Amino acid sequence: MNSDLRELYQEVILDHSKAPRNFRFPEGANREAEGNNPLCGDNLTVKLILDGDTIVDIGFQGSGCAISQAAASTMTEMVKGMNVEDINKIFANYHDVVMGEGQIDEDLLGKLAVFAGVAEFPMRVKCATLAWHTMQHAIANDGEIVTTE
Amino acid sequence: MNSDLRELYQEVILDHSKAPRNFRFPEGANREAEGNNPLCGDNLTVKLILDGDTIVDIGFQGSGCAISQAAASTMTEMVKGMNVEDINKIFANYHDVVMGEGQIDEDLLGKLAVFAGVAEFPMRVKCATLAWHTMQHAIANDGEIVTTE
Amino acid sequence: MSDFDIEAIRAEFPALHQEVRGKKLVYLDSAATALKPKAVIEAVSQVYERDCGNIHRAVHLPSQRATQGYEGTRKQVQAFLGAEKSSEIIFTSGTTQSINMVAQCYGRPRLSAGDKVLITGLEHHSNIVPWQMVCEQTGAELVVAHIDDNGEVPLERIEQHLKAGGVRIVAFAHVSNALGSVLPAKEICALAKSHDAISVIDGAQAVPHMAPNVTDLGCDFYAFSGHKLYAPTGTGVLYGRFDVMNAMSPYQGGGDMIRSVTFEKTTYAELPNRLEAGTPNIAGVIGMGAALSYLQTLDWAAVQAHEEELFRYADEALREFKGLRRIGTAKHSMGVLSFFLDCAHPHDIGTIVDTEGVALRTGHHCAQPVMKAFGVPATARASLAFYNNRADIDALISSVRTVQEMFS
Amino acid sequence: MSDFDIEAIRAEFPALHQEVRGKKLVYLDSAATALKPKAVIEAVSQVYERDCGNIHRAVHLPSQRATQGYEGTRKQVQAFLGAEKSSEIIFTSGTTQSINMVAQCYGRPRLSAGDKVLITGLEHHSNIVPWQMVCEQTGAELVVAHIDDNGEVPLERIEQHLKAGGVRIVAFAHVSNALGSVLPAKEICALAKSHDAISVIDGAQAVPHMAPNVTDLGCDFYAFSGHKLYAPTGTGVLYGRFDVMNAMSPYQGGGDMIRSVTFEKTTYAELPNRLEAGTPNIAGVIGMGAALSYLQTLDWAAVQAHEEELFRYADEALREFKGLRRIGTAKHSMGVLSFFLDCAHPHDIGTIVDTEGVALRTGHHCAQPVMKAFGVPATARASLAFYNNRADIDALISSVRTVQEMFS
Ligand SMILES: Cc1ncc(COP(=O)(O)O)c(C=O)c1O
Ligand SMILES: Cc1ncc(COP(=O)(O)O)c(C=O)c1O
Repeated sequence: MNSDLRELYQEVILDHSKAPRNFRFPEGANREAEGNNPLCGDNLTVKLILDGDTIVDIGFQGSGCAISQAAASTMTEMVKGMNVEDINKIFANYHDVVMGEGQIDEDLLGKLAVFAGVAEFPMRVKCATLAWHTMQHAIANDGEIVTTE
Repeated sequence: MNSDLRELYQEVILDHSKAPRNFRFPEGANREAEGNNPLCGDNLTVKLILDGDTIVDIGFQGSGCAISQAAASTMTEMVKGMNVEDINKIFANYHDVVMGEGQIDEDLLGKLAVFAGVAEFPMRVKCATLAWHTMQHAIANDGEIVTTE
Repeated sequence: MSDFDIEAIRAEFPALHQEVRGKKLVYLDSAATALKPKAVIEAVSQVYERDCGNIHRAVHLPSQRATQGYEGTRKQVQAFLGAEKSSEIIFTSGTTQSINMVAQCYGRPRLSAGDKVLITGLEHHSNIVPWQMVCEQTGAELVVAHIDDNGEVPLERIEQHLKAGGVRIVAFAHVSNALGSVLPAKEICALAKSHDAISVIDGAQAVPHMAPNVTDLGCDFYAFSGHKLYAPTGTGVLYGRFDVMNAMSPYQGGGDMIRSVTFEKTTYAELPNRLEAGTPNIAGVIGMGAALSYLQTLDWAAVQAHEEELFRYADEALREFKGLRRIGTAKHSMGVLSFFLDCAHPHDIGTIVDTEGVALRTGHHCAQPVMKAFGVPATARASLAFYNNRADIDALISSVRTVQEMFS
Repeated sequence: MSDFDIEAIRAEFPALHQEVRGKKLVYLDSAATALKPKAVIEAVSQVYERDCGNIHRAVHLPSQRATQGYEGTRKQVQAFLGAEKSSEIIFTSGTTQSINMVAQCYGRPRLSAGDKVLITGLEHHSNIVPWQMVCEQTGAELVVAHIDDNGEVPLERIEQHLKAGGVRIVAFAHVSNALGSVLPAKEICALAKSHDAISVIDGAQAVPHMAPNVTDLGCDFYAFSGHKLYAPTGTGVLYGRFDVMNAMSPYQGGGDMIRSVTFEKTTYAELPNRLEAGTPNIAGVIGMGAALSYLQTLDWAAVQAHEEELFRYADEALREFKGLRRIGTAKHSMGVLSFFLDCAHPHDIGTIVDTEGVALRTGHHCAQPVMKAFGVPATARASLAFYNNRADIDALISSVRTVQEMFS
């Protein structure tokens, strides 16, 4: 099998895609947003509890490819308990990495480093970022449906 | 100068184009039609006196390229006094010749044989046939404006 | 298949002979856009290298050559479709524009509240949205003859709608791009006619596999895209029965579609010019002529036998594949094989097989209602052309196996 | 002209190196359609030989390459026009479609009786007829700022119409295709803006000679054709200022222009996709990108100096020609030299010079009102591009002399 492909579909990603974490809506969520990737039919809803600047709880539901499911799953694990400023820093680096436009900052990304393989597959960048964009809209509470088209 | 070109712009044609014959409308005309060639802006009106099957008099006015003017001029000279059936025979051969699809029948065409050179210039066929088509519509009295587009 | 030398045919298609990610390209996406034979590529180059001229308007030789090539293609398309007159052939930029033209120029001035436009449940967005737009503009209603579980459109469902009354236009795909189903076009046209509706056939997926005869089909309009017929992008055709199309208002205003223009009054040219405003895709259309000439050199009986055999081979291989669901199982199908894996999302399938050189299409195939009908977000779709062979299918199956291994 | 090696440039245009009727081609019809440099021809071939794929929808590599090429051209056009966002660039099939799109999608829903559309007296039919059509559809009135004897449109005539009130749209050519007049585009746009009208520029004859900056011009829409910009046929551009264009309804329905489709409700995609329904002219657009890349390799100051010098040379030669009347003598002119012989009809001129290898355009140039204004049925027109040289002009003059000898 192609080595780029092995990079893309790492164990962690396959595992998260098959058994996504936080695949549920937190009770008492006060923010939510919906995201679509019309190209491949990914769609998901993110709901979260924002307390001041901190995401106290977060979950998602929806369907999509392995990359988009794993991205949503790992994202929810990562950001739970974090404040928005730190989250934005992580996403900034994550975004650069999957776009192939920046180096991994291991301290920031931690487990998310497994998404580095996406950079070799430009058509899959949207899958890896859909959940993140959707979460940002939930935080901003702007009521927009995110679409990556 | 190119020999095809000399064939096209023969003395007879240049002469008729510079001094078109029957460039007037016959008094008491009972048939008329208008013809246009939008491609090059030729336009002319043919009026004639049809008595039974015979064209007793015919004339034209209008403006256009040398080929279209000469064609109209030689046509009016040729058909004056002829009956429609004979005219149709002449036009059939003339048409074939300028389209490059048939041999000249000298007996039919007479002086019109000078238009044989048109066959080498497909874009000019319409110029050579506009007056003839217009005359046919005048005879048919169908009130249509002829256009060669 | 004695008359059919697949290797000789493949040699004519340069794109087949490239490596993709280190593997030989296996092109199974011809329904999206077909590969082009050398003859087409060369015809396009020749226009740009030699027959540099706009058409219809100049007396110089390069322009005359371009005009002859362009109008020559019109005659070839007329022959290909079995149309009565060459003026029934309009060049467009593709199926999408062809259908929009009918909706706007035929439909918009004629439809009003109480009228209906009938389409089927398997249409491409290009044969849905233009009708939705004109219905919104006119107050007419869009009604749908839905598909059954095999992806067929039973004739009774069409008839039912027609019997209910008010249907003025019946628009349907000859062959479905998402399912491969072949619709009984001749029967549908006859039904439409007997209920005083005009028929519009979206032939985008039919023409790559057959030469439809519009006179025999009895349709009023037939639309297709050049780029799916082995011809250049940016080309398409609208056939319209003369009487019907001649009554249509112009689609766009501009050069070449007029008889005379003054600021006070403009009169329009005859068909086909009236519906072809502006400088068309001259090199593209001449390339389409080259594609039709190329197709004429083939033995079509042999080509069709080869395609059918290959389709059956692929269909059986996919059906035997455990954990794979074939979608679109109409009795009469061609060209397209859609499927779904239990273990993997179509988008992942697409990426993984691409790394093995296999070009598949994954997604909704611009047919979201079909996806909805089958309850899937997307499918993977292999589509065939006569230049495919068994090795292509074997590569497909092997690459799908890789996907499955990865996800289980 | 030290930086400008005309022979090196001519070597890049294969069509220049052919014989026509036994003579070397002298191409003076670039305003009808421009010749293509090798880089464009090769870019088109490469799409068909390698990057065989439809765009936007597939994950396989050929499709990705095609998508990157297509979207890359959008960014190049954005830079070429100085537009703020790449989503302000819509690919069309040509200027004609671009203008029709504005008339139908911006004009039609907004115009009504009492409103006016202002054009000028030197417009190409493509910038007349679409406005006549939308005026007929909406009850709006078409008004015209007429040309003077030199073929200029005095600003006061535009201002007069605007002051009279009711003008919602001002549409005008940047450069006239029949006369060569350059209009004061920036001033007209400012006038339009100050009277709350939107401005639409037909840039078909401007872009081959300059890179217009839409931000500097202050226009709302700018339209041009690829085939006149050394790019493939069947391509064009509509630039629209984001806020204005974003409020427009879609032009055509189909694939790629939707966000989601159900039979009950369809929602549309964002710009630019919303206005690009169906499979576009992928290879053509990628070829346009190659044309823009090629143009970038040239020293534009030198190119423009060369063009101006050549224009002056040709203009003087024609003016000195006895029995010849130059038509279109605006102070600021470029690219196009129209004329009329006392002794010969333009159609005869065209045929005769063609036999000497000189490709001229003769006719009304899709600008019948201009012909009427000058009281001629047609003109002969020589049009220039940067690959022309003095020898071309000398050949023109000598062939016109042949015409004159023949007819006197
Ligand atoms: C000034 C002008 N506008 C519009 C057009 C129409 O362009 P196209 O035929 O490429 O749509 C032309 C070219 O013919 C032109 O010269
Ligand atoms: C059945 C069908 N109809 C219409 C279309 C639209 O064709 P195009 O995008 O070439 O306009 C397609 C192809 O995408 C198709 O498969």
